[in-house]
Amino acid sequence: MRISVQTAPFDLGEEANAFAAGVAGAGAVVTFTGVVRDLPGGGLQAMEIEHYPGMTEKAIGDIAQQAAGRWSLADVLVIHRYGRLAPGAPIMMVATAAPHRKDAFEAAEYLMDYLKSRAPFWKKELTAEGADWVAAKDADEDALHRW
Amino acid sequence: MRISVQTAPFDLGEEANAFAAGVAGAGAVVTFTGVVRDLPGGGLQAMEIEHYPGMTEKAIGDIAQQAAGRWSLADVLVIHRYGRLAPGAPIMMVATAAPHRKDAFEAAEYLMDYLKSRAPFWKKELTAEGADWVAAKDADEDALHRW
Amino acid sequence: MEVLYFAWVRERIGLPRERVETEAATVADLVAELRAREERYEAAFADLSALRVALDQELAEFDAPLEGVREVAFFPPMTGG
Amino acid sequence: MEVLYFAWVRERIGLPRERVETEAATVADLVAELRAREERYEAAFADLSALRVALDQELAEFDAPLEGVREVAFFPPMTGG
Repeated sequence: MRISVQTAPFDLGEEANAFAAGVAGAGAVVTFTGVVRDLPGGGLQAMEIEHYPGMTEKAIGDIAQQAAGRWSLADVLVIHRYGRLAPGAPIMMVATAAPHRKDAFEAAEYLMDYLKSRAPFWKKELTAEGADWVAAKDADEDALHRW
Repeated sequence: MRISVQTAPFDLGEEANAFAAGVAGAGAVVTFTGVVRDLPGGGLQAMEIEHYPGMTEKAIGDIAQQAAGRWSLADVLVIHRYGRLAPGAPIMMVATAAPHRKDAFEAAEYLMDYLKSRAPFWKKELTAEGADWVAAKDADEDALHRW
Repeated sequence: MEVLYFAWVRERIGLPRERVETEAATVADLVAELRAREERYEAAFADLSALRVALDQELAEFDAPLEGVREVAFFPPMTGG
Repeated sequence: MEVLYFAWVRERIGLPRERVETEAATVADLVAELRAREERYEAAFADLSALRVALDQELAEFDAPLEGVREVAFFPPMTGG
């Protein structure tokens, strides 16, 4: 299991290959990558992500442990960036490996659902008009109920 | 949308990066990669995959079109190999990109469920004792009922 | 009509495809004709529940009509992914 | 006790962390003390339903006791992923 909270960009392809190479016998590898999206009307200059050093690593570690206890997983990877990100930049990725596809998919979705609402990150959108904190979505909180 | 039915190996990382680069505004990218697993007790020498040229491309194209009609997707990629594959070799991958993670995840799972049971591939496992066709699993047929 | 066989159906019958002259109205009729030919066809078609059929590269049922069909394929349940 | 603020809570209060000497028994008691201090605290804590709290880096409820706690953090609902 590897968890990295970092400002540096990461390369999806390199991370995915390194992860898959470490779990050659697993059968199923799922990756999710989140990218900074522009605003519906355009005009996003940057996204600024703040986090709670110390708690962030702990919270992600707990979430990953929960996933590992719940599904039969060969490995888990979580990378999450913070700081100032340009539109189109990768924000974060998770990867899961399992003998069967169902476990790999469900664990990846579980990790994402919990990272959204239980890992201490806050996003701010910067435009020419100013800066706005991204509000948490009810749908993201509701997504936790299925687990 | 790109669909490739091929004997050649593919590089997960390169494919994932190329796919993600083409959908920079999408927000969420999911990949699934299937790898040849060894048998529970070991001893798999190779997996041989047979397919139905012509129908395969058609069937995968239909499945991808169904997914595109059902979820809001920026792009879809399906690569599936046939021929003789060594244990640990990548068999296939799908990638989906969408504005929201739920669409990307669900579409990728839908593609996988349908590829398993509705794309004309047949797998044979070769061991020192001989060759066995892999039987279709009831669980894979049942997985279609949720869609 | 071109008739194709895949996986263990191909192995039991011993060839991947053949041209069949037939007046069979449905897939089931064609299967009955083939089974009557030789033991290896009988072995391949013994249990229809273990077989799938495609007509012109589209999955079909065994009671589907063959009129206008150019290519029939028989194979076991698919195991892609 | 170290008290940390994140996101718009930090912006409204105007600092990321401070040392607070308090006898407050619960998080809610601490919030009441802070609100009574200055307008900027009142503004930050006006709507508790819009806030979350962590005690020693674990999410907690506003009625949780503060005994033995070294670090309290206030922030809006998280938006990771």
